[in-house]
Amino acid sequence: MNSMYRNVMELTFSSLSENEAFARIAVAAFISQLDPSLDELNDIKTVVSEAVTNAIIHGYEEHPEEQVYIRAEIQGTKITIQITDKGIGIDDIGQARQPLFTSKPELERSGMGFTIMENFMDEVTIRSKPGQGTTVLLVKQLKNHPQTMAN
Amino acid sequence: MNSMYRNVMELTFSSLSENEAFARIAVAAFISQLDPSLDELNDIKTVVSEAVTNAIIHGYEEHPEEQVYIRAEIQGTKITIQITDKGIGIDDIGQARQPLFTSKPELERSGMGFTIMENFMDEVTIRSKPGQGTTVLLVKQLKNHPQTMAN
Amino acid sequence: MSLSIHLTSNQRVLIVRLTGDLDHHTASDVRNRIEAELVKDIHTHLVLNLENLQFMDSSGLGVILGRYKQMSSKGGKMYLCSVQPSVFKLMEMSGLFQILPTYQDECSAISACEVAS
Amino acid sequence: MSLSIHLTSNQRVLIVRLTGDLDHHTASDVRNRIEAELVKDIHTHLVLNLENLQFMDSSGLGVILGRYKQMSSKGGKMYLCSVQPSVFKLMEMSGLFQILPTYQDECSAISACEVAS
Ligand SMILES: Nc1ncnc2c1ncn2[C@@H]1O[C@H](COP(=O)(O)OP(=O)(O)O)[C@@H](O)[C@H]1O
Ligand SMILES: Nc1ncnc2c1ncn2[C@@H]1O[C@H](COP(=O)(O)OP(=O)(O)O)[C@@H](O)[C@H]1O
Repeated sequence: MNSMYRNVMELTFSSLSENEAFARIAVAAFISQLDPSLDELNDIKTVVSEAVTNAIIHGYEEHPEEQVYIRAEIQGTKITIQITDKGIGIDDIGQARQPLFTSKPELERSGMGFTIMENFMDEVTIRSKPGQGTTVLLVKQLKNHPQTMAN
Repeated sequence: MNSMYRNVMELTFSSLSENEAFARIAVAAFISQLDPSLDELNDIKTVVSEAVTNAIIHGYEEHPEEQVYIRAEIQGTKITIQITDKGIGIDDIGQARQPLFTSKPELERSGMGFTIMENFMDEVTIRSKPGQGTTVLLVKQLKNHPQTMAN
Repeated sequence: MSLSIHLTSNQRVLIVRLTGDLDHHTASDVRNRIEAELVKDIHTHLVLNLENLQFMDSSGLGVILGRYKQMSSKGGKMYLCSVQPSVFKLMEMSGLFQILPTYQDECSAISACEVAS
Repeated sequence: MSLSIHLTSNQRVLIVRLTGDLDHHTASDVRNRIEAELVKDIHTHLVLNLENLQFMDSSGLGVILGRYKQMSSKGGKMYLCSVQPSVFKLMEMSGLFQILPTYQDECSAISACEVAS
């Protein structure tokens, strides 16, 4: 696989909590082509789970008729993942990024979602407008791994 | 889960053979919410693999800039999967459905793709127009399974 | 479906074994099952055995912290045990171990509860 | 990546062990690896060991049938062994066993080749 290699997928699904597992498995399956380490794969599953859960709980306040969008792109060994909702949006992005900040403590949210995304990915960009929705852009450069299976 | 339960996902991806595995794993992960048997899950993975491979090889003749579309819907325990390409289309659908018929014997195709889809699913509908593309509609009613894990 | 929750007891310690994925979708099950058991007022302490937990995100942190606050408010102890590497990484990163000790195995976690009683 | 191909020999029998998924993406690897070995003209027969094949679709049927035709045209035998239930179902449905016998294990398949020689 040379550095010009490019592969794109887009995913849209109902804003239902049962789709959180589906979304992270789908992105992990897409990324698997790059032969990531188990650690890298788990990091990606975790951040996708964080952003999709936020779209469902915060963006759409668990309204099942709404749609969550994911776009994932592979360029060489770089992965770019976008998670988008057309929900309520974020008023104060700086505050939202603070560790332990949550607007829904009554739902036992830990307020660690964005902190985890920042720790596990190389870049985290949040674009949001109140009343219009939120897009979280996640970028990670994978290490190159030797093939582990005899081939 | 009652019979009114409805969940939809849509997937678009580059017409690359490495996405065949991704597509069947993604659909299987989506369907997993219904707690299918291993046999049912394998049937679904197989038919998705058949239709996606056909879109890539026959529809797009392996042109990587093209896009394959999948739409999957769960209604109660019924699964509906649509696989679409905007490729060359099929001239003679009756001939295409014949066991062992293939237009690409030089690629060692077995001509069994549609036969397998028909055997593994309850309904297989092919809509195609030469020069415009092909949609394969697959429907399966899952059996209800007792939960296998103590819960 | 994606998380199986197994409850058992050792004297006054409620032991909860989780198998599968702990995310927002499954977190409420964990809370409900534990609360339904705790209202019976048989147990003073809680041990969460994560040996077979394959995946956890921050929704898992939330439900664990929620149970920790609940146990603490009644003067009980809560410990974790058998945390797998991927889940360990998330917990360490988020500082969970500063308030919630973790043990190698279920036995040690139960013993720690007994010492605390 | 998703299919690993292991080649080994037993006298004039080429043994190919497949681990993972055999689909259109991986089928050409199987064909190329086997052809690269057969041109050396060391082997007369072919045994395909599918014990660790997790998934196969009709592209797999195509590459297997292609190898069968190739072996037959040179008067060699080809046998399958250790086919798992899900792959077995696909092969049975498509009538593959009518031309290609399958054996319980690798040993029996190799012996069958020897008898045929
Ligand atoms: N998609 C979103 N739409 C609206 N608000 C969001 C979204 N994602 C995050 N937020 C806001 O940012 C806060 C912090 O998010 P996060 O760090 O993931 O913690 P948590 O989800 O535990 O609250 C949330 O409590 C919420 O107010
Ligand atoms: N998406 C498609 N676009 C164009 N032609 C198709 C498509 N799918 C199937 N076909 C035609 O139908 C034939 C039979 O398909 P199939 O039964 O899957 O066998 P195979 O893929 O092995 O050729 C193909 O050889 C091709 O001519």
